Amino acid sequence: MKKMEIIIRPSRLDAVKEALTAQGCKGMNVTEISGFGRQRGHMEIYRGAEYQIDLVPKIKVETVLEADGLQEVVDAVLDAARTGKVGDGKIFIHPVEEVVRIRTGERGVNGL
Amino acid sequence: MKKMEIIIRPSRLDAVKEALTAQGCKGMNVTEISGFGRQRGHMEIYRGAEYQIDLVPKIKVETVLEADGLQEVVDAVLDAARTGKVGDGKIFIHPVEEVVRIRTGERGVNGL
Amino acid sequence: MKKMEIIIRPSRLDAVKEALTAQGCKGMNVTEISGFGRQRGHMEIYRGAEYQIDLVPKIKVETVLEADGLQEVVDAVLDAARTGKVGDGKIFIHPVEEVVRIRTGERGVNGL
Amino acid sequence: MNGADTVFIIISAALVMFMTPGLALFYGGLARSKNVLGTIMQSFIALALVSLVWVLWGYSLAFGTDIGGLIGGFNFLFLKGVGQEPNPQLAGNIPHLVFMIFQCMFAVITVALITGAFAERMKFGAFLLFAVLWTTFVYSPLCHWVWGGGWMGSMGALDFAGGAVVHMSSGSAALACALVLGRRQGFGQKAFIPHNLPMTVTGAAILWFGWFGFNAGSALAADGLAANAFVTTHLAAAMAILGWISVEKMHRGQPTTLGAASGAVAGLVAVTPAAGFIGPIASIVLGFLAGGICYAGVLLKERLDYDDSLDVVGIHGLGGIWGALGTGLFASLAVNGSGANGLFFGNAGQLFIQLISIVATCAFSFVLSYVILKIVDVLIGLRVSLEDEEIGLDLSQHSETGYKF
Amino acid sequence: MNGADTVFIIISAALVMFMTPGLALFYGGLARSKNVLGTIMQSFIALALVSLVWVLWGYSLAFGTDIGGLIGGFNFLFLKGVGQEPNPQLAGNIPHLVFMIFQCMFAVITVALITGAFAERMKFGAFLLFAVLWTTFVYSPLCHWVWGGGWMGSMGALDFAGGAVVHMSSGSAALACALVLGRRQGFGQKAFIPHNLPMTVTGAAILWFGWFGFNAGSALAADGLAANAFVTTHLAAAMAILGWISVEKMHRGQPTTLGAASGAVAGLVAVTPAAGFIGPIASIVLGFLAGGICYAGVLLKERLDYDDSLDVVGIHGLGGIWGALGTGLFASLAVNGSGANGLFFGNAGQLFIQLISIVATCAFSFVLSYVILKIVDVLIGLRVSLEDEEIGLDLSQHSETGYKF
Amino acid sequence: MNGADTVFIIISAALVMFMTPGLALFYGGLARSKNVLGTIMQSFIALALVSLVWVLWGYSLAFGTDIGGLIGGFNFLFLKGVGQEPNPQLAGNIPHLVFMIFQCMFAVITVALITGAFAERMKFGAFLLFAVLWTTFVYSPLCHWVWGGGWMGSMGALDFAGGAVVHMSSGSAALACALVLGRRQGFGQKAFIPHNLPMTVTGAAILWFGWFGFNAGSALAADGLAANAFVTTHLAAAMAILGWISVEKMHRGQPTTLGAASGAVAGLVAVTPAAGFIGPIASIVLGFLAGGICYAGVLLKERLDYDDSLDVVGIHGLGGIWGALGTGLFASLAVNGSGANGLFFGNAGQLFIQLISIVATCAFSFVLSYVILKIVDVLIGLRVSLEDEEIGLDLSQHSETGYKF
Ligand SMILES: Nc1ncnc2c1ncn2[C@@H]1O[C@H](COP(=O)(O)OP(=O)(O)O)[C@@H](O)[C@H]1O
Ligand SMILES: Nc1ncnc2c1ncn2[C@@H]1O[C@H](COP(=O)(O)OP(=O)(O)O)[C@@H](O)[C@H]1O
Ligand SMILES: Nc1ncnc2c1ncn2[C@@H]1O[C@H](COP(=O)(O)OP(=O)(O)O)[C@@H](O)[C@H]1O
Repeated sequence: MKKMEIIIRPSRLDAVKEALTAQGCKGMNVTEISGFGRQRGHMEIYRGAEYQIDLVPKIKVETVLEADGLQEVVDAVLDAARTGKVGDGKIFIHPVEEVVRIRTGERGVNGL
Repeated sequence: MKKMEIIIRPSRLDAVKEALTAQGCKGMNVTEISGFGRQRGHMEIYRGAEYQIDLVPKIKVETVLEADGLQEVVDAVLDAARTGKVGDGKIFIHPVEEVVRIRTGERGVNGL
Repeated sequence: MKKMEIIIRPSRLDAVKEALTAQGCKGMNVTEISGFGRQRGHMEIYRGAEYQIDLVPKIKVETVLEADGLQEVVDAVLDAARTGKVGDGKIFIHPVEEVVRIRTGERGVNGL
Repeated sequence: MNGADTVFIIISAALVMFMTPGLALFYGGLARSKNVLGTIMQSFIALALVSLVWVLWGYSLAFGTDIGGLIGGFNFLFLKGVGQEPNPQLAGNIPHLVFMIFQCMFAVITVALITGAFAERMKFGAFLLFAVLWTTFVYSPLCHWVWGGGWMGSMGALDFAGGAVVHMSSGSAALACALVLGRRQGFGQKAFIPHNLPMTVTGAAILWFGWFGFNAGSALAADGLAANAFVTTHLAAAMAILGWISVEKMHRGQPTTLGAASGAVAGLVAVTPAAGFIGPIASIVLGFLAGGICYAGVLLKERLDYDDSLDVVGIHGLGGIWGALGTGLFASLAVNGSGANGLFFGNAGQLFIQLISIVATCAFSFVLSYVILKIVDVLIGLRVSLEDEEIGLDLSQHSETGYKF
Repeated sequence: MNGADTVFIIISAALVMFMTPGLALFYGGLARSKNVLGTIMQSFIALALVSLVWVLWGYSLAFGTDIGGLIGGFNFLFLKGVGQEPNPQLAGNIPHLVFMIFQCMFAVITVALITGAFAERMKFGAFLLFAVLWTTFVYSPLCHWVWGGGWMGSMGALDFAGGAVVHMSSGSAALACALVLGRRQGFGQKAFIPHNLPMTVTGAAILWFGWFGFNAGSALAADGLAANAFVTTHLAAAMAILGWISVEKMHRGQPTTLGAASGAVAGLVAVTPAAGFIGPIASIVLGFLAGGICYAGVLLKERLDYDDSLDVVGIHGLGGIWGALGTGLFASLAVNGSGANGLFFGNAGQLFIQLISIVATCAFSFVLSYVILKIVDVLIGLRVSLEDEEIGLDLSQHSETGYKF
Repeated sequence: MNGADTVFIIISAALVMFMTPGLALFYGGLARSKNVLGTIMQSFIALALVSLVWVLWGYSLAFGTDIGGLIGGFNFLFLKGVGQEPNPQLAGNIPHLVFMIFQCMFAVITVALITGAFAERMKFGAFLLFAVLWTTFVYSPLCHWVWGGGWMGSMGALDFAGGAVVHMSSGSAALACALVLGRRQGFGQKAFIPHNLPMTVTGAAILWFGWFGFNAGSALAADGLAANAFVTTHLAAAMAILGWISVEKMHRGQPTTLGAASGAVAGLVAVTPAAGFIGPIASIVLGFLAGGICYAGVLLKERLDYDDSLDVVGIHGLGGIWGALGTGLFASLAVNGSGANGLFFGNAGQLFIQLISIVATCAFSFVLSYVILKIVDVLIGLRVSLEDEEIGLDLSQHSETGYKF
């Protein structure tokens, strides 16, 4: 099993969620994070003082899924998350050694 | 060393925290996340318009621990987190290659 | 490629961010988390009732980077994040199997 | 000059001024987090800009010497002749300045009310220009028609505290805004959920509190009529809460806090033209129905598919219309000897007069607002760019963020 | 009729109405985030529902022609005979409607105060029924006893602005609620921590501001007595802050903001019955002690292990009792010629009278509240399900969430 | 005694008291999240502590029988002789208690204003001691000089509602605080960004609302002069918003919500000494310039590198000075016969008098504040430890946190 960690723009969340479920992903987790990368942040102004804010709001979507068919899921996510402008984010693939469903104790693929 | 990533209901946090410390876990991280899975979300109503909210508030607990005795910890967490209803969450086990304690620079098991 | 997961005090974020970029890190993610460890939490008082809060606000910084030169980055982060008092946090190193840049579809090191 | 009346209207003016920041909170809480400041700012700046327009020329257009029943003359331009002494034509019991500033606060909030229609997508600069033009060409004439000696008042239309001048006019302008500016990106697909309902309820509470100055103060004297207006105002607000959440409970199964807050405002709107003409028991009926009617008005928007973001048409437009009709139904000479009887007291003609005033007000405000918006659009553009809309008004228009918890 | 007095009571009524949303914020901030709207809603709906009950029959039961010192007659039912003219029996200087609506606001907030006792766990529907019954069978009679010509007033009990009618009655009802509804899930184990203390402080500030209308307005005239009540009110609030945080500092080592806000309310409660009977210096002592006493009252709850969630018993119950006793100690004919002297001015009897009024009020309110709660429980059930309690009132009772930052 | 005037000042006193919690929100929103309660608490406790000092001895020092033009005598100590009857020397139309408590609210907010200068780093205990000393040794004498029969008033300095007494004095004290306490850790490197601007705007709105009581109430009668003060107050606030955001737009490219809120306060500050001496049109000019001047004043801080955290010097200090000068320019006997003409009405001398009053006020307040701070520093230490500053005042000083969403 693999864990996909997907960093996206907040505005793409709905599309990515749909893409993942369309690909048969049974579940996922969504976290609000701040990203730092090539995309420039923005200026904020308070009483005449300018502040450069270089952290950009991003969404992290994590989903654990079977290794088979991973590439298709990646492609679907790329489609859903891409706007073509700097700051679209990344997909990271991590190994997962074990999964357990808490409710039933089922493990491995059945635990998903 | 392994990283346990535990997704639970917010109401089970205290119990899981206790279970982990009882098992000798020396530390952990807690993050508020939104989960998506079999558990249905809820409806919200604003001025007569209904919205289906399908993200459910969950807590992610992460702890890095020695590989030995992992199964017992998993079992303890299962006990502490289970309510038996859909949405109890998952435990994921990931490999960890290195640990460093920032304060002392200690590495490996000593860094935990 | 490796993923560095760095748990630090909120006050060290700026220093760590600078250290990472100085080491050539091209991007990172920042998440607000609550940590539990050796560092004691604090008391809060509401209408005469005392509550022990044992979760301490921490920042998690995640960055994916090439395996080469990892040790130098670790050292730089140690320098930047250390205050010497209990609660300075940890660095965890995880394996990463694949990286994809969403905007371009580039993979591997080019995707960073 | 009467000391008690002077205190009363001074404090009432302060209360009505407080309503505009109250509205800012009411609206601000309904917006999404990234637009909270932009939304608040539109009301807040109205307090500044409309006040200026009012003292420079708006007041004169509204209350200057009548010209053909249509508009006031220039005799009060730059507050010329508006001093510490009473003006017996307008209000012989209070300093002229007090009358002027009390009226100023009404102009301010009327403009602020409109902003709910185009929340989350209008350029700040465009709003400034719109506010100046609208105060000048819509509010001031309308105010003159009803209270400044114009044709509508002369015709006998009853509008105690601004059902036409404030609510129908802003509601109609709101409809024009929703149509001209178009829908927000994602409207109908994405969920537009209020980001801070405690803020909205706080705003509603301040509105309610201030509305006592608005309606009771409109008696312009601390007398029994003010007492009546106070009581009808309170009861209509209370009853419209019950009306709204009852309908809501039937329709969606749950009464909501936002429903209660919206209902309160609906009731306050509806009772505005009626407060000093109908009795307390009538206000109970008027208010309860206002809750139901405005709930329906809000649903309408989904049917007709325009994006009146914060429901100005449904609440102020429809609420104002219902209030004007209700005045034509429930008004009674027993309550206010200088008013009239309504249909239920045997005077069907009053209902007809009210109807004319409704049609005239709505048509006038809608058409002129439409024209003004088109002009502003040509001159500087009304809408922010799609990207700025995505980023939110706070950052794109003001380089700020509302919260850093 | 007196214009100045009329303005005064009109504005005071507006101020007292503002207190209820203020209380909503005070309580709302103390609740957990998932219950913020449910908590606010209970106060807000009281504004609607209790106002209705009041004008339909509550006012008549309280101020209608006295029947045996126990209850008012039906002569003011549906506001019959309550008009723009003064009623010389009740208040000859202001329109009868003004007197009625000023009193209405007191009924509203009394019911809203109780909600703190069962915060985070009561069914919305059950609260509605409770509110109607409680206003009818507890508030109206009590109000009659003290101010409507009933036995307690005749006996000479001093209650300037509602120590018995408002605070002891709601405090005793709160105790009944805490006992009948039982503890929240996890009470005593989990931390129940306020989710938004700035909101609570804002609420406390609005309460303080409104309380000037409550206490000074209770003079029913803009005179020296009102001035005295204003000053004692302010000083008692100020001193109770100092009293509360001093005790807190000794007990826990730190003065807290919530302590300051709670202290202010404790002081305002305690001075309520006394405001127009005691002098400013006495109010300093009364207020300072109120802070300490109510702090102790709040701690009591942990000892006795009932879950009065937001400390209505500790603050309003005990504060009200202390205020009534304090009135019996510090009252002086030099302050108010139509009052009485207290113990410290040589009249021990007054303290005894106060004691009777305390026992009667608390017993009456506690027992009747208990019975009403049991009836409501049988009819529709008082508590939400355990699951709904876990989810929170906002989602389970109203399908809303407070914040989406 | 005049009933209408009594109502007016009673309500005005309530409005001015409401300003201090308003200021708490204004400042609280500007602080960082971890200091929100500590910041709010400083204003809130001022309400308690300064009120106590005031009634015990402050009022007597300010308004007791004049001693050499410098200070009041002890004749009103512990409110001796301050009763329900008017005191003809001070205000023959309202109860003496009303005059006293109205003045009390001014003392409270002046102390609260200073807290902006040392936000996020002062020990709570140190602030308490500072507040007591400052009220006694700075506020009371200054108040006496201007309004209590002291030399500054006798000299003919015009200060209608407290430009010197309230704003210049707090602004100068703020400068002393910024210098003595030193900069916050990380000042100049880290971003100090407001954590809750909707809270700040809410605070500004409450300040504006309350300021009507502050300025119009300072007429001490419900007359034409109060009307004039009301109108100039409103217009100056409105215009300073426009002034501030215009300059901001030119300087940084965007008008901000915080700019609008700050501008409003700047305008209110500037018009405070002038409100009852200048006419409405003059207040438009005065206000607009106030916006620009205070914007510049705020920028100054970065140049001079002191850390006046929430810009008390820039807004209250400079705004107060500009207001005093502006009064010397725009004052007109046509507006207030017991005032004077300013430079623009042919009386250059008045400007000179104003100048003296500015220098004297600022120097007196700065020097004494400096000395008091040094004494408090020696006695108990002014600043929290570096670690506590890092943790935030909420946890380190009060063991609380503002929010748990
Ligand atoms: N090396 C990295 N490790 C982890 N996250 C990264 C890394 N580089 C970028 N990111 C994440 O991806 C987001 C987008 O990256 P950015 O460089 O701005 O644009 P793009 O992905 O289009 O090249 C960043 O905001 C950050 O959240
Ligand atoms: N494939 C997955 N990858 C990551 N997280 C998941 C996955 N499936 C479920 N989760 C997490 O577990 C939570 C519970 O899952 P759900 O399917 O609702 O119930 P259950 O675990 O009882 O089967 C989800 O809300 C989500 O946070
Ligand atoms: N075993 C662990 N797994 C994951 N995170 C940990 C672990 N132990 C500690 N942490 C994180 O590191 C932080 C600091 O740890 P702590 O034990 O308090 O101090 P130190 O790192 O100085 O020994 C904790 O608050 C927690 O966020």
